[in-house]
Amino acid sequence: MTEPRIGVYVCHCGFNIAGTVDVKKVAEYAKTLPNVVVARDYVFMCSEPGQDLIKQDIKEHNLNRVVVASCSPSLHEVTFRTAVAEAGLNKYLMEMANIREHCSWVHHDKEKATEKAKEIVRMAVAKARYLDPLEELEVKAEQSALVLGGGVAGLRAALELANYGLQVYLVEKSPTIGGKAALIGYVDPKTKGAEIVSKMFELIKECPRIHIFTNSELIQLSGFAGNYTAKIRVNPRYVTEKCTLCGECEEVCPIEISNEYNFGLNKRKAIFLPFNNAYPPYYAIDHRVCVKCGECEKVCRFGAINLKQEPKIVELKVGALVIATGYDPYRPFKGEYGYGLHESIITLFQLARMLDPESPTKGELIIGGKIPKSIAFIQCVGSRNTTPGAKEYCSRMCCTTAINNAIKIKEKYPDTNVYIIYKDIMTYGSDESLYEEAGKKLVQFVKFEDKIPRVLITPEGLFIEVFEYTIQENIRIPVDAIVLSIGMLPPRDIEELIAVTRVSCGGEGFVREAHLKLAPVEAPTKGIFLAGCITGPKNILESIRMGSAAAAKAMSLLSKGKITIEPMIAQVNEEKCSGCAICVGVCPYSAISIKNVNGDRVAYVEKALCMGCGTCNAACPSGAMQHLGFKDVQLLAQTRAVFGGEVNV
Amino acid sequence: MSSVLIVGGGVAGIQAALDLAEQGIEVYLVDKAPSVGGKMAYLDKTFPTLDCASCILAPKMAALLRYPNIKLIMNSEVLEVSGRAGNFRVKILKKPTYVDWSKCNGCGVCTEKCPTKVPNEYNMGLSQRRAIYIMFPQAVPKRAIIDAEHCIRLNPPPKAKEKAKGPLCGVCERNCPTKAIRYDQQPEIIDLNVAAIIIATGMELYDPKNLPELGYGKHQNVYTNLEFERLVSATGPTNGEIVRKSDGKHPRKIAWIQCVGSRDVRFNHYCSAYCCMAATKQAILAKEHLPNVECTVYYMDIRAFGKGFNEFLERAKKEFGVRYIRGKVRIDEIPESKNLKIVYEDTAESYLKTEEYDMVVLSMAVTPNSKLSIPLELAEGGFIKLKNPYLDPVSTTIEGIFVVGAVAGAKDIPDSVTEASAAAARAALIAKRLACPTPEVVK
Amino acid sequence: MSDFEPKIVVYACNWCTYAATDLAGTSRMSYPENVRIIRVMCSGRVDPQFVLQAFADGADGVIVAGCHPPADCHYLEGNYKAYRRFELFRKLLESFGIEKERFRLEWISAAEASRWVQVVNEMVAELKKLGPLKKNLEVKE
Amino acid sequence: MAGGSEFISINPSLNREVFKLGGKSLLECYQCGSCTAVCPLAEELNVSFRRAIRYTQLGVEEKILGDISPWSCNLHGDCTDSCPRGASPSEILAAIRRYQANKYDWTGLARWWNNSSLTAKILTYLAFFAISLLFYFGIYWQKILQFASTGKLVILSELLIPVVAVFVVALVILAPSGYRAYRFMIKDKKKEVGFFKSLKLIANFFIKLETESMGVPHKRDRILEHVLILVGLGLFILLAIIYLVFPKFFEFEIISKALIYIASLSLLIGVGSPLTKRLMASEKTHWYYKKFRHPTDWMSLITLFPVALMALLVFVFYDLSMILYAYIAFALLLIFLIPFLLLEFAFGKHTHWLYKIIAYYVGARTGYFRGD
Repeated sequence: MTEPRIGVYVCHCGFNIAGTVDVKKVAEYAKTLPNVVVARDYVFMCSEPGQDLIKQDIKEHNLNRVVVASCSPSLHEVTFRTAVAEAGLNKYLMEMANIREHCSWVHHDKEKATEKAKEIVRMAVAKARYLDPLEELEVKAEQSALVLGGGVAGLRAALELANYGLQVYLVEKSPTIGGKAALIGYVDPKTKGAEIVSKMFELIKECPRIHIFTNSELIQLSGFAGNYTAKIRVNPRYVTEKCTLCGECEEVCPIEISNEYNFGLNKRKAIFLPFNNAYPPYYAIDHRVCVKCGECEKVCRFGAINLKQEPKIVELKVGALVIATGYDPYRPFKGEYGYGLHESIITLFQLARMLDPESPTKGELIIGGKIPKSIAFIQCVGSRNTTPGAKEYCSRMCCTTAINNAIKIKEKYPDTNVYIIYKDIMTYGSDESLYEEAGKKLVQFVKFEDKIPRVLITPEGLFIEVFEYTIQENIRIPVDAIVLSIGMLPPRDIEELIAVTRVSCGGEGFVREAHLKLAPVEAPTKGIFLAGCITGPKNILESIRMGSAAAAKAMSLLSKGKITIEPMIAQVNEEKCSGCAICVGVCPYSAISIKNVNGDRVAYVEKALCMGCGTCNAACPSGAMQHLGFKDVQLLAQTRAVFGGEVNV
Repeated sequence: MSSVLIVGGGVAGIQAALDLAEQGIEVYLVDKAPSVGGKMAYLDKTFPTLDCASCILAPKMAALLRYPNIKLIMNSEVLEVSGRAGNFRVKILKKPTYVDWSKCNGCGVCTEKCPTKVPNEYNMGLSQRRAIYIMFPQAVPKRAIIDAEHCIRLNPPPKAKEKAKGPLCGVCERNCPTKAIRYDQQPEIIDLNVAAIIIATGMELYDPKNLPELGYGKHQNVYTNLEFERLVSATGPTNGEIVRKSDGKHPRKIAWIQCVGSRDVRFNHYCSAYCCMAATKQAILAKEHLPNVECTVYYMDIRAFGKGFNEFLERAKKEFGVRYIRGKVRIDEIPESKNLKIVYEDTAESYLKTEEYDMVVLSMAVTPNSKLSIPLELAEGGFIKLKNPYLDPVSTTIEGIFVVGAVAGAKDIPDSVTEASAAAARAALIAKRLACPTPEVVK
Repeated sequence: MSDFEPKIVVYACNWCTYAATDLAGTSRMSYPENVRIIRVMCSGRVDPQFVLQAFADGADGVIVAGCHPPADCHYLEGNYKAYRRFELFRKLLESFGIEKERFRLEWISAAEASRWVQVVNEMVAELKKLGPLKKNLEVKE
Repeated sequence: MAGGSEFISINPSLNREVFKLGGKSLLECYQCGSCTAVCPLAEELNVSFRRAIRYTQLGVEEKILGDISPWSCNLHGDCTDSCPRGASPSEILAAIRRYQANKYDWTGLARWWNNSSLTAKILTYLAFFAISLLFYFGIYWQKILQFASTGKLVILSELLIPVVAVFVVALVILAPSGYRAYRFMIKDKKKEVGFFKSLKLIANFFIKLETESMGVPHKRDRILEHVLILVGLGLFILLAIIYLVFPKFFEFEIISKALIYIASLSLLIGVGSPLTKRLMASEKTHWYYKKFRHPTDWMSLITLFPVALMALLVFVFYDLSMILYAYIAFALLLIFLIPFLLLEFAFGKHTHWLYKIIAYYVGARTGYFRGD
């Protein structure tokens, strides 16, 4: 082992670190540490000049280890590794000391923070001494992608990836693609959601490389970026392509449940067509409620129904996964603003669906059996914790959708009084022109602040009591119908998604991106990309844009045909290994097997399968198994360095 | 494999360039400034996570230099574009920097020696720079440039011109260790042939002088939010010290005025989307720098609509004690103390109030840099019009030309970065001849 | 005992707890300086010998923290291995006469920054009550 | 200021009526308060124009009727220049004033008069004019000829009797409306300022008001027009009183003629200039004349203009010694005066001077005037 010559670089990060930690003192202290040849500090280590400091020092002082004391590795480990590699040093001979998130940002006592920063640097230097050069592995990348979720974001990602020439497998849980955008009537005063989705269907039909699996879900994902194997369970549709949409089966079906494709405005049978131009364009049987009485099979003249279909499992080799499973609308509990206690209290999604010409009411505003003379939207239902079950975040889209539909109502029924009872109107960007137009179309805006409005259901009719913020008076507004502008929640089955794909959730329950600005469309795990409302509420335009962006990122990963994998995997020291095979049982990816090398049993790690968790290293009694980058000697050195001790190798 | 032209080197332009380069496509990145970075380079911190702007921007700028297939064309403008998608002929005017950038290594010796001092635009005029300067310490490419207008050698003041016999000054030429100064450098025309173009020219702040009742320019202690950002930034003119222009003291009370030039039929109808959270962020930064400062935000609707925004707002209210008052204001100056008297109606109490502040920050509207030599259709508000927002959310009305970032619509950094990747996806298709430019399938 | 500052070594798994400690930083939460965080890829990587080494060197407390069972672990079951290992290890510690409050095995997800701060505060408070490690180390029969 | 616990009911159709009364951009206002912030009066008067507009938007009837802020608006127009929504608050406040005047009027005829269209108003005006024309010339024609023959201008008290009667009728109509207005405005407000102090407050409020707006050209023109009307009407009323109390004053021909000339000329210009500006509505005239063209605005000028004209013609003809014409002009003056008094004075826009004074009085007495 050549003598370690370590360079330590302490970053000010503007004020973030230098504001609390005395970076000059930390740099001086670092110089006193054994094997440290040069120690500097600079205002932004991650900037071009900062990286140049490292490169020049590596050349001038022929450093063979670099320690960067700055922010968390999750931000700039890649940046500094690449800088070190450009100066000719193996990129894994760089160790980061997190003196920002773990020190200057969380401690305010300048004295103690500086002492702690010194110790964190000492720990990093201790580990750096034992870092060894590692070579990245390259693996062939599958030229295909799996898109989870058939909403507008998923469709856009699928189209984009198909344009690149990849094979795209689109997996959608419900019997039709199109997601919620197809159901929401007017997305803006001129365009209907269904129009957008049908145009996308046409583009998809023409594309041979997109394979659609409806009624299906991803049940297992294994492998790594560039080489995933995905197991899809395709639930039976019980209706084949022969279906001519004649609808006779629907009449005879005895089962009737609330139709989620009209957000509960009307009922549907167990055998049903989700909406008029659904794709794939034929009926489906809801396997959860169908009692298999066989009536539909009997009455179908075209023999399109086959009740004996079984769920089948499909295995796909894909290079990347795009998660676009969208959101679920907030479900107000019974009694929340009177919901469920009066038939004239509906949700925003039901209203938006109602105004769609293809809705059960053919676009007419019929609530509680009549066209309301005055209708009120209550905003922030389920968002910005205005109600007990609500979340703290703003769902971003309810204001614009409510105003869109309010304008539509005023255009169709000019003498209806329309109120929007709001906390803050969130028509950001160019949507502000909608807010203006609503004013011109005589929509009334009533503001509340902390005291949330109350709905009174009285024999004389519905009333809303609001403490009107701008006149600080309790007013009582007589209304015939109330629309609850419900927000967006993470999808109810997000637990299964996490269990299968290993993504993690942020504080709000939506899936967490690797970094909000550095990598907004990538999950922390390499090869998994995110699009649409799965990472948080968005409008249709932003979801579609995110679909394209996710495709672009997936293409950057797969375009070179091969993937470099991080070499932080397990490595066997064959002399020490006694072949006890404890590690074989411990490995979750069964990447370890026992081979005999000239006579004795020795453990063998399959490089491509090992994901680098290091559990085998901890279980190995003899220390033969070492997790590269987190070897025992490295972690012990770091542990001892906490108290200034040394590791004797 | 043909190449792609990106006009504008802000965070969106850089992200698009990196995504394209990652796919092996050749990228020309044109920017009118001497360094990439755009408006984000001015920022100290970004909302809602408060990580420092250069921690996000600097590595991306550094990454630009790592790809051999990214060519930076700085200090230049697009003169003319002709041809069609897949084969655009582009004429670019490269304005002279009067420094040979192949020789200059950004050592900065000349920037210390140059005698002429000029207000530094990077610090919004709050500090001085020399006639020969490097835009900001972390600039990429880190090269010096001579500001011809103020350099007494290139543009000698009339009086001195007659008296002088030969050329004046020349201090920078003498001191340059690599002899990189070229006083005689002429503008050049660069002709490029590209498959697709991505417009990422970003935005400028709306001129606050259009709102006389707020007194920008008349009252000394009224700042725009970008000026305040420079004040609070560690690399700013005062190294992060928040001081008043009039007397250099720390302010005790600061007010932020929202919707200045936005949501106003007299100026811009649109809402600029970023300013409510930017003001909240600046209020928190002010509290961090001056713990006992009082921060107040005058707003119409606080728009905290993005991921993590509402928690950020609640934190500002509860943890940092930032006060939010709903009401539009008028600003008068108190002559002796140069403090500012804000006259407003607190719409909660329907009562006209006046309150005195040491410093007022105006959250300015954005105006898109959409006056380009390319004949693109503009939407309402001067943003570049999207051909079909829902089917192709990054394409302009001209096939093969895409638009991203603030010039397509007021948005914040995460949305601009996402849009940039989306545009990179579309542009890469044309560059790789994978698909003939997607014809509009359905009329 | 009042000015005694316990030193705590923390082994944090990269995907969940380390992300939570970062989130505590970006959310500008504040907690005592006593902790020193060592990053490992998974809580399953933490070898009991590290914990013993830490105590031997004078650590007053050690925390091993990973992702929530049943399904959060990035490597499917690393946290189960850690859970199995350290339940046994706890008994070993008692035989060394080290109070069981000095060792904690915690599950902290990437979003639970406040949980991380709470664990640190609790641990520091308990250790301040217990006092430094060296003093009462007799070998129990 | 904060509302009590009980709930105020709202009348959703209230804002529809205000639309008809000329407040068409009422619901475009999104309650930003910039009108109150930039208004030169608001600081002085401690009123919120925004809240008055809000009451009207929502239809909080019981509050809007007692609100004095619409009456304190002097149409400077700063708010309209600075309104971010282009909702022109001054126009809305004018509509709210018309709505309030309709409600103050106990007979209910004001509502009919103010809401009717311009043609309906002109027709009713002409009808009244025709009636008083026939009445006068029917009864007094002989007397006029007889006086004309004397070659001297003797202002016949008989001719005045019908006008005085109509004036009394108008007062009888107006007085209770004024009292109702006072009751609404004073409701749940306490009188904190003494009577004389409040008069002083009103006085120096006016002085500050005039001096402030003198600086700004378009404001100055409107203030001057108003002053001319006040001078004209004031002098006429004064002369009428003098005539009744001390007729001999008119022997001093020079002074009385000068006074009459001044009165009629100032009234003529005071009414004529806004009328012509509205009719021309050229590019350079201030938006006020282009915006304030509600039928009630027109009628308040149309009904007064002929009165001023005739008053001038009486003495012009007299000086030109065309006595018969002088008398005819005098008769026409009275004939024009009757429909003005009955329609405009009792129900129309001219009631605003009464309600304005009441509003200022209530404002001063209940501490709305800061007066520092």
